[in-house]
Amino acid sequence: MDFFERIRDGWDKHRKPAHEDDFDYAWTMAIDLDICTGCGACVTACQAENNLPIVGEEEFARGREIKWIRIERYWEGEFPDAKLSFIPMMCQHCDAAPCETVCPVSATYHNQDGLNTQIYNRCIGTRACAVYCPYEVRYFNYTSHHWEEPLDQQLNPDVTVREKGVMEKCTFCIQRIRQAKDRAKDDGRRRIRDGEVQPACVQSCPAQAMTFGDRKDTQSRVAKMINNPRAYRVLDELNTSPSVIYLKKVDADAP
Amino acid sequence: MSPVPIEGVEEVLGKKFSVIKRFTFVGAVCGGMLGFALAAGTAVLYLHPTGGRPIITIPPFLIIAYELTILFGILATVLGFFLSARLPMIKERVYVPATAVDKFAVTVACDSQPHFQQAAKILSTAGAGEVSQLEEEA
Amino acid sequence: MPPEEQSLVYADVNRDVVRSLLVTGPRYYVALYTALGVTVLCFFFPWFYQLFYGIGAAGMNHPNVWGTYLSSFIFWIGLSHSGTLLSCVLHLTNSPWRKAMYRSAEAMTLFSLMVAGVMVFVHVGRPWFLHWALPYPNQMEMWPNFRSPLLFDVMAIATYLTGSIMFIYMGSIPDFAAVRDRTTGWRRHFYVLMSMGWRGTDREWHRLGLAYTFLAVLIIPLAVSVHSIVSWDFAMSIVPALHQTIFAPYFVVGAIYSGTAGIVTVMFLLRKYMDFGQYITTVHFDNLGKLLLALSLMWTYINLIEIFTAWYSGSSAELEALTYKLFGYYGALYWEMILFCALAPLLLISTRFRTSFVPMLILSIAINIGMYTERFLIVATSLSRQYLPDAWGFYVPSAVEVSILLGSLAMFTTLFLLFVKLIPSISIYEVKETLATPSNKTGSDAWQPSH
Amino acid sequence: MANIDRRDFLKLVGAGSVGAGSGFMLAESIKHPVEYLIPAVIPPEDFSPGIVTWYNSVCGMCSAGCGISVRTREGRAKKIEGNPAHPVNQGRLCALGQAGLQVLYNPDRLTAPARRTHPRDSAALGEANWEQITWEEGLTTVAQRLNELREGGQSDSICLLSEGVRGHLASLFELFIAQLGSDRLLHYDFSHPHSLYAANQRFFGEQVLPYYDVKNTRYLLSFGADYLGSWISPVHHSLGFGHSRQGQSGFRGQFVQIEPRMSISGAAADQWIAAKPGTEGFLALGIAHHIVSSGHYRGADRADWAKSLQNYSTGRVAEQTGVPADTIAQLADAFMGNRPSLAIGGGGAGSHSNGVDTLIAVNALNYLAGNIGKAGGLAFNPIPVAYPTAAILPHARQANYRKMLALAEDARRGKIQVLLLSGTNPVFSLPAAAKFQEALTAIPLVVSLSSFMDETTAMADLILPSHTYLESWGDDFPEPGVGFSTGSVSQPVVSPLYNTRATGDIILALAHKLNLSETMPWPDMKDYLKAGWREIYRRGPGQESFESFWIALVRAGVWGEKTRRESTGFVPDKQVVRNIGVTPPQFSGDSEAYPFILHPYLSIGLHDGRGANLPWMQELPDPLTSVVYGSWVELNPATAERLGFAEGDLVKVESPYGSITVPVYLYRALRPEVIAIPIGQGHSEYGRYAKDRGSNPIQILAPQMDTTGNLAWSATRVRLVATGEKVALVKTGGTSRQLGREIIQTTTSSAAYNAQDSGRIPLREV
Repeated sequence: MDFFERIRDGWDKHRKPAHEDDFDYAWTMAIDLDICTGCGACVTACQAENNLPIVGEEEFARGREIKWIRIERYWEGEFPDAKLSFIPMMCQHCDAAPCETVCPVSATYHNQDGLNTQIYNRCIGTRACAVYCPYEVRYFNYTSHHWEEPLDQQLNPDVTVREKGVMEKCTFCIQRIRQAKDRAKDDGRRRIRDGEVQPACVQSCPAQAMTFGDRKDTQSRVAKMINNPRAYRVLDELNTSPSVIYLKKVDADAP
Repeated sequence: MSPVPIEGVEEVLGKKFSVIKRFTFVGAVCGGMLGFALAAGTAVLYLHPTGGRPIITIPPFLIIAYELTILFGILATVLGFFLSARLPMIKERVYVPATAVDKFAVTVACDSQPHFQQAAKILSTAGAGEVSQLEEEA
Repeated sequence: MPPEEQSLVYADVNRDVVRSLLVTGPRYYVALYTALGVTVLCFFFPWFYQLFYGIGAAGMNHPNVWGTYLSSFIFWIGLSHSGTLLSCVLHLTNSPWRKAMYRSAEAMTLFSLMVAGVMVFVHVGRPWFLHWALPYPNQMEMWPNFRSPLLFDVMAIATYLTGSIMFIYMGSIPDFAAVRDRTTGWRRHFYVLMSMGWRGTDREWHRLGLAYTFLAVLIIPLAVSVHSIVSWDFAMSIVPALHQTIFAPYFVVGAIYSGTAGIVTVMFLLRKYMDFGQYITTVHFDNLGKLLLALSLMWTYINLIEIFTAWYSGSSAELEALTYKLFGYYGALYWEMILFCALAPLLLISTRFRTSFVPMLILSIAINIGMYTERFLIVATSLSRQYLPDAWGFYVPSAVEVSILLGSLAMFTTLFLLFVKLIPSISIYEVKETLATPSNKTGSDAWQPSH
Repeated sequence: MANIDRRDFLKLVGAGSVGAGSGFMLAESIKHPVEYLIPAVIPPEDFSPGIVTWYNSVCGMCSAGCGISVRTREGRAKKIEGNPAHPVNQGRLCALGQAGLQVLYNPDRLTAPARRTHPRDSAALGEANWEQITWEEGLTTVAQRLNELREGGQSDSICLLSEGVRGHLASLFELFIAQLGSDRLLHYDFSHPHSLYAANQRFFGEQVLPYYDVKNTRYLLSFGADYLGSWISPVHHSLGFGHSRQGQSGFRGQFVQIEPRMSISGAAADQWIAAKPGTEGFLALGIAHHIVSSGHYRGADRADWAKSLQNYSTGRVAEQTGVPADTIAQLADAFMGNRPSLAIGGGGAGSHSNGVDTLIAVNALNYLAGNIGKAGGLAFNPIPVAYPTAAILPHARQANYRKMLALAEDARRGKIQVLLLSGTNPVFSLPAAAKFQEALTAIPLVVSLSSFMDETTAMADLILPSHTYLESWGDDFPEPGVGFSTGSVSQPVVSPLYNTRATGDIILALAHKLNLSETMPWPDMKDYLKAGWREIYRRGPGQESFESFWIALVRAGVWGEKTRRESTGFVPDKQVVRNIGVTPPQFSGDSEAYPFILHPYLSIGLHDGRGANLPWMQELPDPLTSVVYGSWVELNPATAERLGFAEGDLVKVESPYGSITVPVYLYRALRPEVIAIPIGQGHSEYGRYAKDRGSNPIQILAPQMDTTGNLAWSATRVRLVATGEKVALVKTGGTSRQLGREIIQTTTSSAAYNAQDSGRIPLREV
């Protein structure tokens, strides 16, 4: 009897959808499009922090560039009323991520911080996740890249260098989160303080358009940003429930 | 023995019963349960929350179960066939190669000479092309 | 019954089939070695280069991360349908014209499945770790993710492969036995092994019949599920133009369609080069032609529906994807596909066309070209036009990809050529069933009782 | 050994973000967490593995003077981030600044002193004919030559041409040249805002840059100044921009950009107005006219203004500029309506034949709106107490185009015997019309102190390669300051990679060889620096011993003064007001033969070309076009259609002074009669990543100067000639239309922003 009870409990437990409440943290990024100037500092910051390869001109021309965060640009109108808006696009760390379910080897899954993680050395390179991702922020290593001497001396020792045939993407600088956690543990704190950890892109943003934090902590800056009336999520209709919140651009021309 | 299956011969010789369908059924059922157990078990033992779905996700696991149902069904059927058809042939049995071409043969097990004569008579009157005696080692 | 078969008696069947196995002209070897050479040259060399360089050797990019390797995979899976599937259906509806052709049809299934499997290795980024997709106890404390459509594939194809092998094997046990008595040397040993001492007793026949029917019953839903699952690799994504409920039937019909066309091609070749003129007759081509016609109509209908739903959805993403497919860079290919797979098959309405061999051959090849195009377009166009216009891309296959596609064709040919020399490519006993039972005067007088 | 890792660093973020003011900021920086910061006086060899060490220093990638913190592990620099304690960038850093690592670790650095083997005018230039020498050899060669000249009374034929340097390196140059008895010390930067200095000189009577308080402004009118991309101090302006837009409670700052080609400032602006190139000044005066005539301005000198502005009625200006009259009026009203407002000018607008007039007009606007000395307006920085004695104001030595021509002329006349080059690359960043390269060949001894084989270094006879800024000691006094003056010290973050020396050390070594030791006694740059800061320490509010001050300073990397300049009610000189006016712009090239106006602009990543050898910058998609690796010419789609050009068509851009061939890119926000080309590519040397890539628009610029003699680099007319060839532009962008998919959503109600909810890090009060 006891056996069946265990089965039933297990069943109930595992039938419950994986939910934000189960996470230790719910890392969230808020990006204010009203002040994003599209300068590209975040792109370089990410490249430096996460050992993104320099693919070279012809690989770039073939569309094999690897930019975990990219600036998308959208025009409205024609001269003289042309308007240009930028939107930084990186892995949205969806809570209902299509990429996770499709990986046959569980190389990508949702970790306890609500992060959409990518396990490089588990990846077999079916590239299905990249197809399933509606934001197209997963980048594939079409070949092994190398760094000209002595550029390799810059490589960040906290982040691996990916080999050919592996999918990679934004991690919200998980290595920094990891360090922050250790630090919190050393200081005998249970949780990371708000603002204590910043991904490279957020850290570098000259206009401070980006904010990073834990939305489970209602006092955090990012939690406030979510309450901002301008907050929205890109392609929300796809119900991927991203963890990246964008704040609408303000159109001053309108009355 | 015949080069082609002969419809209705069972009726005459009257042994219609076969265990194959049971093999198939049992195999399929086992396969189905095993399939679901495999999928669900894996999910529970190696917890990887994905896409905000529950750990045990019914629809995909049913597909796995479905495939394994068929797989085991097939294997069981094949097994059942070999067992019930007494194949593969372990020890030598009487065999008339011509039957693999265009001859039809009837084997009658006789334990003594008189019996053989008797059988031969019956067969030849039935219009057998040829009757011959084959010794079978015990 | 066409006249020439009247003259056939049981013995001829054995003779012909055995000859097809034993008597081998130089033409055969030329064909075999060419196929083999092409396989090595066009398939394995480029593949090794790709293993060394990375998938970058192919033309894929961001966002077009899937390319011809995957479309080849679908194509081969598709071709594999109708081999076994058809033979099952026809077996259950026991239509006599099946009997002469089903063996080679099933062989086609088998080999195209194998080639499809190989394409998976070519497709993934790190094939040396592909075994991680199989559920087996390991020290990584990681098992595959059974929620993934790709894993459905793994299971489905594994099952389908096993099923087909079993089916074709059981079907040919009696023939192995028949051939066993006609051969000598290593062949004899081989067939002794394969026939497992089949004697042809009524018991054996009876059991075989039963089991064979059960298998057929099991394999039909399997085959349907296999290609549905393949379609779900796409349909379960939210990529515009792929995320469609019609995809499963679309793929299944397409698969049977191309598979049947494939059979026509194979039949023609067997007939021509193995002198099976008396066995494979206009009857078969006629029936296959009718089947093709029906399938082509279904296929066309589904295509129309696909366009309609995309248009009716009114969603910008769907519409863009559709427009790009119809009139974009690959627009020409789309219309080529329509011509080959929707319009040309309408010729099959005329019996004269169906019963004339060469036109049927040309048509069947055209259909398969069209079907390959369809698979290619599915992969190449929809990924280029997804939700974020700024991330729209463009994809052209590289030389490596094209060469590997040719190589895979050669690989299939090689396998098939080996098959026709090892396994009776026509079911002896079932053909006999269609003949008049010989009287005991005629026929061979070989009486060698054996122990 | 004391170390800082991220944990302490982030504490520093906290500490750093507390207010400024000398003792205060310093004290803050010295507080507990900061004590982990250690300078590189401990050689990187005895690092402890796995321990991260942060060194604070100064960014050397442009002249903004941001403070940086370099993350090092195992003695290697891993990442550059902004120094949170630094008032200019407050922990933020632009793409180019972060790519500084690739300057340090660039595979194409000059690794040892070298001497040219073949005569310079020989066809083959570049590495092919260089032979390595020892430092001793190199220095002696130079010293001997210098000595001869000095003995021979030809001191004046010694010239030191450097990039714009500030702080103690500048003063060291001064000292050195003075000691040699020469007065030929020139700084050359292509992007140096000469006309702005001139305008301020004329209008405010002082030749400095004021501090533009973007952060607190409610309404910013920018005349051609790409303040978010490349103008003066982009990072600081970006901080201000972000804060004014969404960080202020009570208002959302509005930004208007007036320029013929939309820059990223234009893209960020609420209103982008494409006035005819060169007529920005008219527009400014038109606005001023409306301000005065409509009674917005009630100053005592109202009459004078009215008088001098009478020719600039909105109607007339409208036809001169192509901006509708009511738009001008609207701008004027808004400018006066949302005060503190701010008008800035520069970039393209400042580099026309009438650039100085334009910028004076812009200053006039600030005066009329009463923005001078106000928070949210522009404030003048005090002359820093801490300024190095020998150095004078940073602008003084800056060579404008006229001066460079003079230098070239003297060179041709043989008046220049020795030319010491440091960091600058005039062969690349001067128009071909200046014939600078040819002038160099006339100089008997050209010595380059560069770290890279750039075009100018390729012309040298002797290369004494210098450290990169990440390997050397130095300091900087950002110009403009941030309302108060601030200084920052840069220090080596890694031990030198190659057999190179710091520029300062090279100069001092030469000085010693020339027996100038009594006046320049310091063994190396670091000692000189310490000596200089000892002075500052003495002058400043000293608290502890100098040593502790020094250590704290080097740890913090930044030093500030409380001294602010009280805004005295500034009134422009009557004469100035009377002479206010803008002359019509002149363009070289006849408008028939050369129908288009060339608008070169500083690229975000490559700046004036210095970033072209950094792979990260080459692979950074241009923010506006997403093009990488190479240059392009931007055409208005209408223009392109008229000429039958499509994207990727190679066209020959011909000016009266030369031509370059570049692929076409269709750019929507560009005046039809203007074509734009980014500056930065087109190097013929400068390492594998830059060499033979793209084209350099500076080369075809006309030698058009404004009244004060600086290059009017947006006043060249060009024509386009089809070549028939076509290339594929390398870019990331697919289709840049949203197709109604609401990817970027906009809200129309201007009340939608909510300062309370936007939890942005508050900017430090500066």
